[in-house]
Amino acid sequence: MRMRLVWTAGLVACSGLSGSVLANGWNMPVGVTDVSREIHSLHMTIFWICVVIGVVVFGAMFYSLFRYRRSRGAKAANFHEHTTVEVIWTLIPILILVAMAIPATATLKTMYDTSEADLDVMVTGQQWRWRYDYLGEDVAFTSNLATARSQVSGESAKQENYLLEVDEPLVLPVDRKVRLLMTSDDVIHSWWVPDLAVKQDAVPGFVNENWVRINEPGIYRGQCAELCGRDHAFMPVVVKAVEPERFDAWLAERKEAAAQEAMGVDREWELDELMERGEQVYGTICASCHQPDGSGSPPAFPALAGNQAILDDPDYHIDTVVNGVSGSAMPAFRSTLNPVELAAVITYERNAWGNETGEAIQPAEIAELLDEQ
Amino acid sequence: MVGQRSDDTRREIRRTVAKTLVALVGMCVFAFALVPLYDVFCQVTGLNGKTSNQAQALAHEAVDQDRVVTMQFITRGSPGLPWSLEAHTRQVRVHPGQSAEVHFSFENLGDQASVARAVPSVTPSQASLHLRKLACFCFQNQRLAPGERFEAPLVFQLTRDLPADIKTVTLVYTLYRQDAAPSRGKGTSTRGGDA
Amino acid sequence: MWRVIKSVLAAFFGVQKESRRHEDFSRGRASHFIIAGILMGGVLVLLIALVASLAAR
Amino acid sequence: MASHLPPRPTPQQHQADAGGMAADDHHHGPRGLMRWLLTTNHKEIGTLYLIFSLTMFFIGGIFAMVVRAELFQPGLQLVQPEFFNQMTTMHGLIMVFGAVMPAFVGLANWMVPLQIGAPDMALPRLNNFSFWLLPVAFALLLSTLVMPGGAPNFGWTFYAPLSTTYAPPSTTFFIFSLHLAGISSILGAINIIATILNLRTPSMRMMDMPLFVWTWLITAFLLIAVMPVLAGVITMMLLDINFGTSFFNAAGGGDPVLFQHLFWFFGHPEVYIMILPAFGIVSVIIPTFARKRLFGYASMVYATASIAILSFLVWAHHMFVVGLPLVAELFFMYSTMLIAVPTGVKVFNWITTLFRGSLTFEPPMLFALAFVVLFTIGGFSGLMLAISPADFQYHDTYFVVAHFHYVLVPGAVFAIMAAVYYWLPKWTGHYPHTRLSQWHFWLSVIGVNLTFFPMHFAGLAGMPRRIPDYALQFADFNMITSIGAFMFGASQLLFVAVVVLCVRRGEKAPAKAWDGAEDLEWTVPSPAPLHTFETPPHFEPHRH
Repeated sequence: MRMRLVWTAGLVACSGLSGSVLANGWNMPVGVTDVSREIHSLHMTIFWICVVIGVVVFGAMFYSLFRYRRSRGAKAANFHEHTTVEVIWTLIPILILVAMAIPATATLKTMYDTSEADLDVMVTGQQWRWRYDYLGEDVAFTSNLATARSQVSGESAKQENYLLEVDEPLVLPVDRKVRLLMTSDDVIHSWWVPDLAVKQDAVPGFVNENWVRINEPGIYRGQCAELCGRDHAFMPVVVKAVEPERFDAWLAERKEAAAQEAMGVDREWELDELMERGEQVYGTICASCHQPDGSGSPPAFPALAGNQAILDDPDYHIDTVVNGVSGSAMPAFRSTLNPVELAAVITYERNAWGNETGEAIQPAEIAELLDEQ
Repeated sequence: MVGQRSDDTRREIRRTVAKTLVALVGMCVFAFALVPLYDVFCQVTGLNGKTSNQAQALAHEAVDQDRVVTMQFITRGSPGLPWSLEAHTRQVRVHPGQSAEVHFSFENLGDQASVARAVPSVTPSQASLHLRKLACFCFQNQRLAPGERFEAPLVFQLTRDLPADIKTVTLVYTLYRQDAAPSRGKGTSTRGGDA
Repeated sequence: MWRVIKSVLAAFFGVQKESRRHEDFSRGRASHFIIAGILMGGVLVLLIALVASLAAR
Repeated sequence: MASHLPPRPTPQQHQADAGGMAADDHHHGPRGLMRWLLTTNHKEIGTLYLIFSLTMFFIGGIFAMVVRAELFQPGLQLVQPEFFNQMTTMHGLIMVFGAVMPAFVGLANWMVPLQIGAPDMALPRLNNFSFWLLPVAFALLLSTLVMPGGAPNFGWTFYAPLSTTYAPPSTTFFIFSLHLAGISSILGAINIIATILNLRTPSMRMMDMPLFVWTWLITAFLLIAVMPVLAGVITMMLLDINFGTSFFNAAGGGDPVLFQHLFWFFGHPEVYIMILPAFGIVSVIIPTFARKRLFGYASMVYATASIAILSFLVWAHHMFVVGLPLVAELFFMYSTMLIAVPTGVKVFNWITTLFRGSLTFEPPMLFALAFVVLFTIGGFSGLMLAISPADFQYHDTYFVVAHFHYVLVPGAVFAIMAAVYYWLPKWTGHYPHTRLSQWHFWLSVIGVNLTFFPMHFAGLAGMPRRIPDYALQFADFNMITSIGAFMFGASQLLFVAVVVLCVRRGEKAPAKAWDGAEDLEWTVPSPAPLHTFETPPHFEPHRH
């Protein structure tokens, strides 16, 4: 008797908890695309099918547990086979599964139809950031975690979008079909935004595709879903969906800004200016491996503070940052950072944390190097 | 007790063990055979979007004037290789059955000679079955002296049996260094660089 | 032969009568069942592949 | 069968015997440590396996506790991400290869000869060797924790190229240790097959075997079929890492996705290797405490075979988002749905066995019943994961973590515990302490659900797996999960207490310790003497 009470209470508590939890937004999000809605409805359908089967099966089980206890004087019957019953309870699940497979197949076919996209975006996973190329538009940028390290370590309070905020989100137009091409520079990553129901692995050397047509403007957040090394938890995805007109304006603005930054290459930069810009770049790009204080985490990530190899030889330093180190965790930044950013971050590394070379590496120098090298 | 087994039993056991060992060896062979099998399977089904690494002959067939397919070209570099690879044409529109030629240029921006190869990948992956490359720089390694520039054509054809729902085919080339074998496995201590 | 096929089918289906099973194990040879099982496995693969490719149209 | 031979070997027979070191020698042979090192007795080796498995269960458990402690609240408090990744990886590897698999092998060593009326395993010296490979393998694996660059940190699924090009130097040792563990499993499987096929007491036919024996026979075949594939894939990794090949490296014409195909071709049958013997255990325990024959014995055997065959056809459902073509996606969705059917048949059969029985709830029964309920919940989430479009949302989230932990913890692990409680009287001659066992059961059940149920919600809400730090909206559920995990972890100390106590003292158990138990092991005294069934016992068929 006591046991039945415990079981019943447990069951009621569980179902009550799940009910309230599902109602409170702990379920899969409905999302903002037609596909995400379809997936959500598939999810809810199969969920309720499972609940119904569960109630029947567990109902029969707990009835037996209660009814046929020896302490209530139950005598064991002596049957052990019934082919008809067995065939029936094999056929019923098959029918349920077929019924489930039909809508699932339809949805899957929609998800695989990447044809006739209005915009192509190439998404490249890198340890540990995302790079977005608007194909054919000459707009490309990397998107880094924007949450301060002090929030991670607990030195400052965690803000609302802790670990789900980036310096530059992927901007996409609503009501247009966007094809997403996925690849990776190093290990396998997986680009995932729950509200868009897009999750696709980014495989080095191979290209995958997926697509999205967002119905409502807004900011949608997600994360890398495939274990990709140390900072797997720290490479979020943020998509900002805007009206098509605003998107076109944004794209034009980005092209303009890129041109502006290119202009900055030609002028002479002050050391302080470079240090300021460099600190910013270092914080988003380098600090995750080489640490905010330049101490690195040897042997994988060498210290930069007091590193004589780079301090004695500026060319070696520049080459390492620009071209990376083959077969190591050090990527080439020639295509992801512009000359101003490269010059600034190298200058910063040569003058921060007790490194006092006093040298300012000029953007023009880097630009020249990139051009001629 | 082991000691009291009859000869019959021992023979039976030996026979069973022999059979399982045969199965075991068979599975070991099968495990390694899976690698070429996978390649064959991919070539037959276009599973992973890999294209043939040998020049193929032009399929002589009438050009399908009613269909237009957009062929996109994307080029990517890789860390530690100071090369650039550029497609002169970002995309071309072709009819299935028609052959077309596009040009790419390689440039070694580094101060040392190096060897690399452009590794292709096609999406949607099924399109790789219908993409015939008559000439391609991707069939062999390229060696470039410091500062050397090299232009190379890609001649290709999308055959008419390309599934009707494919309207855009994207061909991505990723440059991979081939000479200095990456220091894989030698440990993290050799990785990381200095900046 | 037919008996073997029927038994293997039953195995795939997962339901079998006790009497049948007694028959299988007293009369059949294990190797027959294993070979038939592998063959039927192949048939099953082809069958699912067929359904999948039809559905993908 | 050698039923008519005298029980003691003559010296000549002894020498000629393939199994040379007859267990009888122990009375005069080495003592102390050497005795355990050299034993060829199936009961002693079974005990070694079980002790080893329990040790690994606690080591893997400590790693899980580190993971849960770090995830107790958002932010990085205790460990750095690198170490966190090593913990999740080692937890998975040790629990799968060091705890669950050896536990089942240990149970098979103890109980298969007893259940089929055999005097020992077919290949006793090989048996000793396959056990002693394991401590070597896992000492090697654990030693990577103190190597420069740390232990493997790429997840127990070790996807290339994270596990090749980008792996720590210790990866070579990891590969070697997995090779050793794999060889141990294969040798164990060969031994079990040879034992079951050749050493049954003459009057026991295949169709009379207890289901634990049946499921282990099928599991052993699965092991022989897939362990070589695992060995192959890690050998390819070794070549890629140390000898410049490019099996999984796109730069040299390889394909990282090939790794996943090969791994899961091994990995999915591996999942069934960890659950089929559990099915067998539950199918033995439920009829005992329902005092009624197992419903649909034949169907159970056939469903097990069916699951084993289908398990080779579903591997890519672990790879729905790697970019498979539509047809492949559909194929693996359909085949995965199909595998739910024989699994369902098993659950229905267990419940029908309970129906109109005469039930009592001793500790083994409690664990077996919890297995049926909680494994079924894991089956439901498995069914949801099979729906490929929905898997695009579930994949690599805590929903998946919840799913496979439901299948493996209250599934495989509870079945192992049920088996231990069920056979402890036979092993020790004492009943396990009832009160303590009940406490252990209830705390475990509550702990397990507190740990793994909230994971479903965290996953659905968007929490990826294998992350050391998470966004704030996942905080509440992670805290509940961590509390549950600590509770579950701590309550396993009770399990040790029960076992130790049971070895030393307790209510004396008769030969037939459970009144509804039918199989042959209950015809030998409790505790089972070192040597049993030296002459094949009489077996009454048609008891199933």
